[in-house]
Amino acid sequence: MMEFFSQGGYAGYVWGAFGMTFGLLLIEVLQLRSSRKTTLTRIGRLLRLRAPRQASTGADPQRGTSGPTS
Amino acid sequence: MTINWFKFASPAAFYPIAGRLIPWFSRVALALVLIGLFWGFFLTADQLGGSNPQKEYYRIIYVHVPAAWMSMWLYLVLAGWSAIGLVFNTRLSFMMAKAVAPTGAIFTFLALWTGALWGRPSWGTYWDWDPRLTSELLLFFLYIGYIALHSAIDDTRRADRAAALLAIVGLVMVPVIFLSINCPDPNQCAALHQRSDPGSIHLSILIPMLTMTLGLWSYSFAAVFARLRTIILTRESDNAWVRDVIAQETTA
Amino acid sequence: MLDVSDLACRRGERLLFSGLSFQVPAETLLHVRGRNGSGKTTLLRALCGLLRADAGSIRWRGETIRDLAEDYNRDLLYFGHLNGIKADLTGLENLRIASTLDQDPADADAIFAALSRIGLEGFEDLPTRMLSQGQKKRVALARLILSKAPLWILDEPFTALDVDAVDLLQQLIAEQVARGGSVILTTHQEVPLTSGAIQRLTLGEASDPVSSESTESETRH
Amino acid sequence: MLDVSDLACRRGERLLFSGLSFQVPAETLLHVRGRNGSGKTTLLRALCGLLRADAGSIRWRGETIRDLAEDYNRDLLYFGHLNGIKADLTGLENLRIASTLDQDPADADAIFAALSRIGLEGFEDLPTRMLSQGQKKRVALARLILSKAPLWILDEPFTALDVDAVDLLQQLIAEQVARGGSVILTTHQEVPLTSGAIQRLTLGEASDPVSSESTESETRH
Amino acid sequence: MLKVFYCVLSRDITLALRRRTDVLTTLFFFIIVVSLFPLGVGSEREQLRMLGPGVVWVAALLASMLALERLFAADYDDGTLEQLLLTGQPLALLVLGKVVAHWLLTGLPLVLIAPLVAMQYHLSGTAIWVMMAALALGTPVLSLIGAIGAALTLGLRGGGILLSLLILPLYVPVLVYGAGAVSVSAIEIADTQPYFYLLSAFLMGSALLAPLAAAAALRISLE
Amino acid sequence: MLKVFYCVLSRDITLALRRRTDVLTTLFFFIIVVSLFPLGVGSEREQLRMLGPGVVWVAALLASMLALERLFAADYDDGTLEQLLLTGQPLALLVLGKVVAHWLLTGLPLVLIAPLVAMQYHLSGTAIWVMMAALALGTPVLSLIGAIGAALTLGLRGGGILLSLLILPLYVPVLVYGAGAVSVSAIEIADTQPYFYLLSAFLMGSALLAPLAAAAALRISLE
Ligand code: HEM
Ligand SMILES: Nc1ncnc2c1ncn2[C@@H]1O[C@H](COP(=O)(O)OP(=O)(O)OP(=O)(O)O)[C@@H](O)[C@H]1O
Ligand SMILES: Nc1ncnc2c1ncn2[C@@H]1O[C@H](COP(=O)(O)OP(=O)(O)OP(=O)(O)O)[C@@H](O)[C@H]1O
Ligand SMILES: [Mg+2]
Ligand SMILES: [Mg+2]
Repeated sequence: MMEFFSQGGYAGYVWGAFGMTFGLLLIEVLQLRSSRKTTLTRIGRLLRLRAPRQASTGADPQRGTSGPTS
Repeated sequence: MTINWFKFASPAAFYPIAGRLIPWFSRVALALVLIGLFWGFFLTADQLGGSNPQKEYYRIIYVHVPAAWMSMWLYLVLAGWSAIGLVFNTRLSFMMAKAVAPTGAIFTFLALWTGALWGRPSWGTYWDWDPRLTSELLLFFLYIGYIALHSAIDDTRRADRAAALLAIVGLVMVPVIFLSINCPDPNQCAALHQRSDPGSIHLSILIPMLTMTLGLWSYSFAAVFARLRTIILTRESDNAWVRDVIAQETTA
Repeated sequence: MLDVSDLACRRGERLLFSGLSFQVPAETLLHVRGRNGSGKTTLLRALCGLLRADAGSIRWRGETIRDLAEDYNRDLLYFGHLNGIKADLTGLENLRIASTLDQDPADADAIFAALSRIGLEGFEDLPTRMLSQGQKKRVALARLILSKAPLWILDEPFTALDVDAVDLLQQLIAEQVARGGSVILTTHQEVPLTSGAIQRLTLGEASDPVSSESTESETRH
Repeated sequence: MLDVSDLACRRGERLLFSGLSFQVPAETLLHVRGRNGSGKTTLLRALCGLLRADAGSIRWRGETIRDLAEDYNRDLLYFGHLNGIKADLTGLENLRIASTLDQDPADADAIFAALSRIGLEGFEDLPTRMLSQGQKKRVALARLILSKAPLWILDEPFTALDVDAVDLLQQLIAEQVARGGSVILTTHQEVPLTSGAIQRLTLGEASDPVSSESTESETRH
Repeated sequence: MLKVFYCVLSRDITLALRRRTDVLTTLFFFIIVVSLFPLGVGSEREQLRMLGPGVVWVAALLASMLALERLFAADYDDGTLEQLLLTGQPLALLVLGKVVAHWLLTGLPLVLIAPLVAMQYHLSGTAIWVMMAALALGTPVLSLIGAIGAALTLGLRGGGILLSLLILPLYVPVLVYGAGAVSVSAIEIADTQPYFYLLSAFLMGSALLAPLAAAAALRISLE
Repeated sequence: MLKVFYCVLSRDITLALRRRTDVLTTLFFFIIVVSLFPLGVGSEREQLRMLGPGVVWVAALLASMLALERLFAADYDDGTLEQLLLTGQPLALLVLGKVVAHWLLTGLPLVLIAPLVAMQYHLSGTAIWVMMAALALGTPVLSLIGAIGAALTLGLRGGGILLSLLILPLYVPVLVYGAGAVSVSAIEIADTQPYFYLLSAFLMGSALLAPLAAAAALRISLE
């Protein structure tokens, strides 16, 4: 087991490479998840905001809709 | 039978298709990466390092080479969608291009990072100004340029078109850059990075490496589609179908 | 004659107008009205081809302006929020360059005459950076005197002008209409016109982006 | 109360005016008039202390504005040809920062109220770069609603505004005068005022740079 | 006092973060300039090691200078600078706020990224630490001195390049001692002390004087 | 056709000469950057000779890039660019006119001053000639490619530094061959031929394609 983790003395390099790779990919996945969630709630709120206002006043300020810049 | 491809070129049509594809690509990606890793770490100990075995750092090949390949491939995809967008003025192509860029940049960074970590034990330095390394670095700058330009422009349409033009100019320049760094006279420049042909790699290393490549490829599809879906939603937010989608997906 | 059909423009994520159709025949002034933010500038830039409309077509003498490209530009004189003059050049130089690029080089006399008509006698040789806001605007407007373009598109040309200059500009517009040209302009003032037809186009309320525009297009003698 | 005596300004090599003396007491509107290029902007910038006059003195409540320095600035609200708002910030943020720096931080409610009064309801959260020309100007003018400065100096505040906004601004000016403030403004339009005194100051003809200014200063109820 | 300083600081930081890439751009400019040199001069290791400190410092100078160009220019163009002058606050304080924001956004990232680019030049571990410390002391001086130049060239056409003409010579002392510290550290670490003393002295001197000078320059430029 | 080209060319040159300092500033920037290096890296002769070509080229890259930022920006800010788009002339031609004017004002002076700065680096006579020739072929390419970037970043905040991020990577081939030619000339002058062929090819390629790309970019940026 120890032998496996030490990678013949090159643990830093090997795990550094694999760690960064899967770490970054994991971060990307999480970031995609969260941005999807925030987008959904933001647009949802926007639509809800729009619907009743339209009915009552006819005015529809589409505000705060600048999208997330990647 | 003729398929109306333009039907799929509409964001509204592609949104659900992408949604259905993502789980499949994710599963395939996960499976292939796990197989590749298992194979690479537990079944190939004898062949490591080619001529001088037992150099465990050679395992970096399983992430380094796939990342390097993906970085180049994704740039082609990025420039391709950009060109299509500029010529046919289709919205989906621009969104596609925008969705590809971050993933491409990540793989480029990974190729640099893993290469550096490989270079230290193998060449004795993290970095050198070897042609291939340099061109990978420049490719990274091109990705960053695309992303920076896109986000520096508020107006979506201008951002799409300007960044697309940049991607295409970059594509024209890439071969020039690559050749120039390779020197007109190869004797002048010592290339550390071998002109490797995959044939020279031992088969038992090649197979897990290719497995990993396919896995990451599949991952890219999933990631790009996922990003594409948020982009579509943001940009089409005043269309009726988005309202239905939101209603569906927030309750679900 | 400009023929617009079914035009729609969006800025950001806001649909400013859609289904907008109108015609601007010769000898006509089209006065585009609307509250601040209702899309007047956007419409005018689309009509110039500076901005790509999201839907609809704009035709000039039967052909779309995309197809005409440079040929359309030659028939057009646009005047936007910015003056389009170089602050480091004198009024004289500015006008000479503008007319050369319009492929209708004006000689020095004509330019002098134009500048003096617009009330800048004595300022011809000053770099325009030395002029006041209204004087800069006048330099830019002197192009109208020199221009032979059949279509003028003017975005709030009256701002920063004093009463004399406003009168003169109204006169220029009337002349252009009288000699068979078309003028499209926005302004928050009224434009009295002595000859030709005035059309009015009112763009919808800015605070209600969803409502499509109300094309109250009336023709008056 | 602003007391100007014997003021002279030159721009470039041109003497714009000299020997200009006038006073702006409380509850007064001073309307500076003049042709394009007659020196209105120059005068206003000199009154703000942004530009050093060539001769004469400007006193605020008895002391020269050079001596008062920052104290004078606190009593002053200047509004120039440029809007003075950041295009990357929203209307809300712009006003919050402006009021904090004026050492009179306004709370969010007050700002919302000001913006909605000026006709920008629903646009509070947009970066101002996304607004039309007139809307940008409105954001800047919302500062007038929040301001408690006794002296307003406004350089052509009416340009680019639609009729509603012009009405509102006139009302704001009238309120400021009514509550004991002073307003100095330039505009090529007439400003009807319901209360307080209007003074008019007409600067000399620009085309005749040598003639000194003709200070036709009339006071009307 | 502090409130005003903080208001300007947070305003500028908000503005910059609204355009997140702006911050990154300075950083990447720095990285790119550093990376261009080996392409021009060849990639011999020993040579690169000698070049390293100089190149990194020159690149930091240029990056800081380029970013400076926008320090007041944006505010000038839209008239907010005029308004800042009329706020009734000590102008030097407002300037200091803007400069600090500027350094946080452009100088600090350079300090943090320095180890990475130093690796491209095969610098040793000690040299890298010394370089970071020297940059941390030196880059604020660059921002402070640069603010004077930025204020003077405000609104002039070709301001960017005129600016560089004015302030690059003033940057020379920082460059000489900053790069000197790193070069010397290769020989003996103890020798770097006088360099650091001098850099600190520069920092204190410019923190006191530069805001005043820049404020005066602003008043002149806005006349 | 030619008349229009000439009109734009002379307009831009008049404008620049009205602000004579602008032209000089690019030049001085170049000289200053080149002179900063010996301060940063020390003044050992042999080392400087090796560095020379690379440093001169990097400085030329930076100088050309900095000046580029204003290529369209000034016209954009005052609305004359909008008017140029509406003149009824092929836009690519107008762009070419502007680029040529830009090169005459910023590139050419660099070529002419090169011998002077080369001397600071103890370059030999042949090397200096080769450097001038290489600069004469290479700097127009920089202006042409740069025009695309300038058009793309028009009116964006932090444009200058974003521009550099976009185009510095694209400048690499010119840098490599330009500096390469000079370095190689130290060994054998005959070897420089392939370098010059390639530089000429770049020049022709970019003269054909860059104005078109820049014109397209301008249209996009003005939407
Ligand atoms: C265009 C991008 C790149 C591609 C396509 C690529 C591809 C490859 C391939 C196929 C190998 C395996 C060679 C073999 O053993 O036969 C390899 C090895 C290697 N690569 Fe890369 N690579 C790229 C970029 C980089 C970068 C940017 C670095 C360093 C920062 C790097 C560092 C290395 C190292 C150190 C090795 C091991 C070489 C040895 O010891 O034989 N590579 N690369
Ligand atoms: N920067 C400058 N340098 C030299 N002269 C200038 C400068 N700015 C303005 N002038 C001159 O000063 C005079 C007055 O300009 P000013 O801007 O004060 O006029 P104004 O009354 O505000 O005109 P407008 O109604 O057009 O705004 C003008 O004749 C102009 O030529
Ligand atoms: N760059 C932009 N990005 C996003 N939205 C914009 C942009 N420019 C303008 N808009 C929006 O488009 C709408 C119309 O703007 P436009 O400039 O056409 O108005 P306008 O009718 O000319 O108003 P004004 O009378 O104030 O000049 C405004 O509501 C504004 O919010
Ligand atoms: Mg408008
Ligand atoms: Mg004025």
